[in-house]
Amino acid sequence: MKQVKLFLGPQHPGMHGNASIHMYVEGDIIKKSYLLPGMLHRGFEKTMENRTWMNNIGIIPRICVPEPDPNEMVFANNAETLANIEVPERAHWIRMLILELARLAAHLMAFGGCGGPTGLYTAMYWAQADRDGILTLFEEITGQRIYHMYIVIGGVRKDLPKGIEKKILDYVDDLERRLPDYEDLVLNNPTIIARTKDQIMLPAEVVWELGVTGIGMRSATGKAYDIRKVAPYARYDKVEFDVPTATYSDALTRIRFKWLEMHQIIRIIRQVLELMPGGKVREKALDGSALRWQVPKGQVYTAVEASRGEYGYYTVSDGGIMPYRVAVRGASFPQGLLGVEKYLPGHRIDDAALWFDTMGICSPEIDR
Amino acid sequence: MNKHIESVTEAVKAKFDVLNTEIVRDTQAAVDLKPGDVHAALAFLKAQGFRQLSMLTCVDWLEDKEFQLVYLLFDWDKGVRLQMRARLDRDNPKFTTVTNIYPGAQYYERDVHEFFGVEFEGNPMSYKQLFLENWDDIPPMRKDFNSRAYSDKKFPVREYKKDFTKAGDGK
Amino acid sequence: MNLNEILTGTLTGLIILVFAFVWQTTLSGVTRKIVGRFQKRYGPKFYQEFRDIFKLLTKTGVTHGWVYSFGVMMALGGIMGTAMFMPVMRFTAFPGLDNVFIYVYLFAVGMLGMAMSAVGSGNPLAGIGVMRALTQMVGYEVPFLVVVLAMVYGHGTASVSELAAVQQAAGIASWNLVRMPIGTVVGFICLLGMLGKKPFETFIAPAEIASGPMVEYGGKQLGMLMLLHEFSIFIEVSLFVNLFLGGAVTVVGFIIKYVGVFVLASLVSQALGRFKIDQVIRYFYRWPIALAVAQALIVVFLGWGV
Amino acid sequence: MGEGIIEKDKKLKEGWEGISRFFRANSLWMLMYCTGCCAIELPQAMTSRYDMERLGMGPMATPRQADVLLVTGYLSVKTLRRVIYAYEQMSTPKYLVAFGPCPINGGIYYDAYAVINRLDQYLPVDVYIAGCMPKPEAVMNGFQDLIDGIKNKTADGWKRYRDNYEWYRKNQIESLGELRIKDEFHE
Repeated sequence: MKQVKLFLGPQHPGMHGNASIHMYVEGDIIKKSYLLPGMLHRGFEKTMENRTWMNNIGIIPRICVPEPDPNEMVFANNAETLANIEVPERAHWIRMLILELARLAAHLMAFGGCGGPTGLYTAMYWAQADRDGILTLFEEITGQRIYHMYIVIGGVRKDLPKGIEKKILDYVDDLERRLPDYEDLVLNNPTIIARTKDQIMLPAEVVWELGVTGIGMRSATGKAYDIRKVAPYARYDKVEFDVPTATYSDALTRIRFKWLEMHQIIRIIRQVLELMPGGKVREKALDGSALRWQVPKGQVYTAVEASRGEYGYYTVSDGGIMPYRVAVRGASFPQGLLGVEKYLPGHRIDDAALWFDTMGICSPEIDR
Repeated sequence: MNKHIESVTEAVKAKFDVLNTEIVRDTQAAVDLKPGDVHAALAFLKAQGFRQLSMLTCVDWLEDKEFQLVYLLFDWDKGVRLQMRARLDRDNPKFTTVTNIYPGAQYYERDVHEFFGVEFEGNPMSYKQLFLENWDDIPPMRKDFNSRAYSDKKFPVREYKKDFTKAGDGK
Repeated sequence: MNLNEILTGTLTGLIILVFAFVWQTTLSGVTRKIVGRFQKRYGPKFYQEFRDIFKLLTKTGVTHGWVYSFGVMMALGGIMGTAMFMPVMRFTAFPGLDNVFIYVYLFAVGMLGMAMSAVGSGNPLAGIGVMRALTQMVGYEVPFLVVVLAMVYGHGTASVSELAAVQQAAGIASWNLVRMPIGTVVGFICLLGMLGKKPFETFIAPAEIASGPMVEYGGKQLGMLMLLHEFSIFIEVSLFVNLFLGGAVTVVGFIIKYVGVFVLASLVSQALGRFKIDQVIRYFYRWPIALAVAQALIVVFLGWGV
Repeated sequence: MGEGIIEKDKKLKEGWEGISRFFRANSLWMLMYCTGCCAIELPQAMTSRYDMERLGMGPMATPRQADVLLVTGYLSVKTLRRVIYAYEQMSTPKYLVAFGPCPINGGIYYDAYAVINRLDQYLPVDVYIAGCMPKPEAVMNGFQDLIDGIKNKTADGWKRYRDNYEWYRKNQIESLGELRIKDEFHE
């Protein structure tokens, strides 16, 4: 049969983000495919070498757009490790709050986003409407809806505003009440089940071969491979939460996991608000001008659990006022590039967008 | 301090000619190896439980005239991370691929080749351009590449009648 | 048929066309608003659809060869011709010619014109979309025709206006909805397939094949395509109203039935995802066809519903 | 008499243009192309809180169908090539809205080797929306500006592109080297 070249993206309604999948198609079956990244390549790693440590805080959230806060967390964490800064207790808890809210926003977006490729736009609209509530909370806490620049070296930029706890609790109560609606709309929907059940598999061997992390890894291996559990950062060892696991990873399982994790996030947020101690929120990293702050020599890697998996920075300092080298590990790099090349072929073109979505691929963090 | 950290570094030390070890933080250690030992060490560590290559990256030490390859390994069961580092000659950056040990390294090697010019023998895909298109200069992440100069040369900048950058200073 | 009849018939047909355009376009706008509310939004103004169509007609169009341009004309002409034959309330443009099979065949002309034009644009996605649309047509036509044939057999006539008139004899009790409930369910599922509503939206599928046949259309041609879309919705929904809901005698009755069917179809569509094309065919050839055959057997052998 | 006809013709044409502008202003179809990070606020502008569809705006699947090209944020060199393709595919009249500071002067990427600094060198921009990233209010405000611009004839980027095509093409080639896309797929 004749092979036809097809593009999925960069301009394509099924493509979330600016990336392109090149497919050689026979009939409806994809025979060969590549991801063409780089449409969002900004040279971030180079740009960061030309900014001071403190200036960098302002630009790094832009590396991953749907969930920018892990960027701030890993960067701050790296600098603190190198410069030996002890973060105040309250700041740890506020960081957890911010990270969990960001994860909730990203999960809502991804969960509703699965409505795009499957045609269930209502889920997308509902989830985006709920995500808007989180953005409003962020605006009140940090002053910005998307890019917060809130987690800074030595703690967080400023304390939580008064009365925000109640607003957050109101929001999560409201969301929790409506989570069953989402289950009915998406997870129990016969058409979605027909599209996703037993399709787009991710076996455990593939997970280890590619280095997939996050929901993909947990849904395939059956173990709680979550960095929050395996190597806790902030104060995740002091809160109780479950990590959903399974040994059979089809598209439906991975969508369901997002829904299950939303429950756990709400649980963590409640505990954080309850257990949060008082005190100061930022340790002064230096005396004098922040622009001349020098960080001691060293090489360190920090990873956090973003909504899509292990998200980390490798930071090298040569003792100067600017980072000598920062390398970004995007959580979806392995499945986005090698995964598309090796494991997308064999699927139908109908499933390509859904494959891309349920694997949790985010193109800006691949491209940097 | 994670108890596994020391046992792992000790095991590597016992088996290979380690130039330097460093405990970065309680769950992370760094090992400096000779380039020749990297493959054997990676295979050894993979058998020890470091089943995931989190990232392969490169650092350009311009003054030492060396490239430093960094393999970041993670053991998901013990929660231990290991940086494995090896230095290459900067003028002749050639290395062998590790895709036979960690298949996931394929695109990281391609990335390093594109941005630093390190060649990985045995990984034919790594010679193709990935992120950049029609690139016409030295690999951009090298320290002697001046990003600002390239940008000014290639892309016209907007000219403002008033210089806002200086107006703020000293007033 | 003398000249006079032809003239009045054509005039009636044109009036039906204008009515169809104004009515269906307004209703599409209203439905967009209702769907907007369903999705927790405010929705556009009810006349938004008019603005879209007229805007497209004022834009410049790019042509991809004469097959492409001619195909659009042919499709629009075919569909408009079909719409003229549709009995609306008591008005029929060409009495005696409104046989069910007229719609099936004339409708195919429009669809073929569109297929020709879309493939003529040369985009592989359009080709895939057309292939899917025709495959899907094979899927829903069979159960639909089985039900319609059973109805024709039962009532002894194939004229749509007469089928509607038969059902008006004894109020709601004589509607085919009551007489042939299984057939009506099959008819509604097939209507979803005809309208391209989810879960049978496979041939448009923006996220998979970037709106399929329409992928290369822009400007005037897209405007004509939207016109065509409105007319074909009008034909399909009116046909359903005439066949299963007893047609309509008054304007109010027609509007209520029509709105009910179309809004229900749109809302059902919003709560469902989209099937893959093989699932569509498998679906149609499992339940609807079995139910349609069951209905036909009931009509033919038990004589119920006649 | 001849002049009278020409006069009448002109009036008719103007009237037709006015009607066209009315429809165009009230039915803007955007191209769903997330070129950069500012696209993340578009879903918010589209959904319940701001609901763009009230203004008659909606997303469209392909460049041919769309009226408005949104350049949402920075443009890498690689994207610019594809944006030019998309823009030239759209049928006239077409409009281009640029989001954020990056298409104006490079924004935080002023020294990045992969990001262009000024979009108006390569494509005509009708409306700029400020903010990094622009809030949905700003986005809606920008679209309102575009609607006003269409109504009072100031949004004429497509005419400028047509008239100064040589100049735009020269700039494009100077920065991009070659306009043709060359990647693994086009070998």
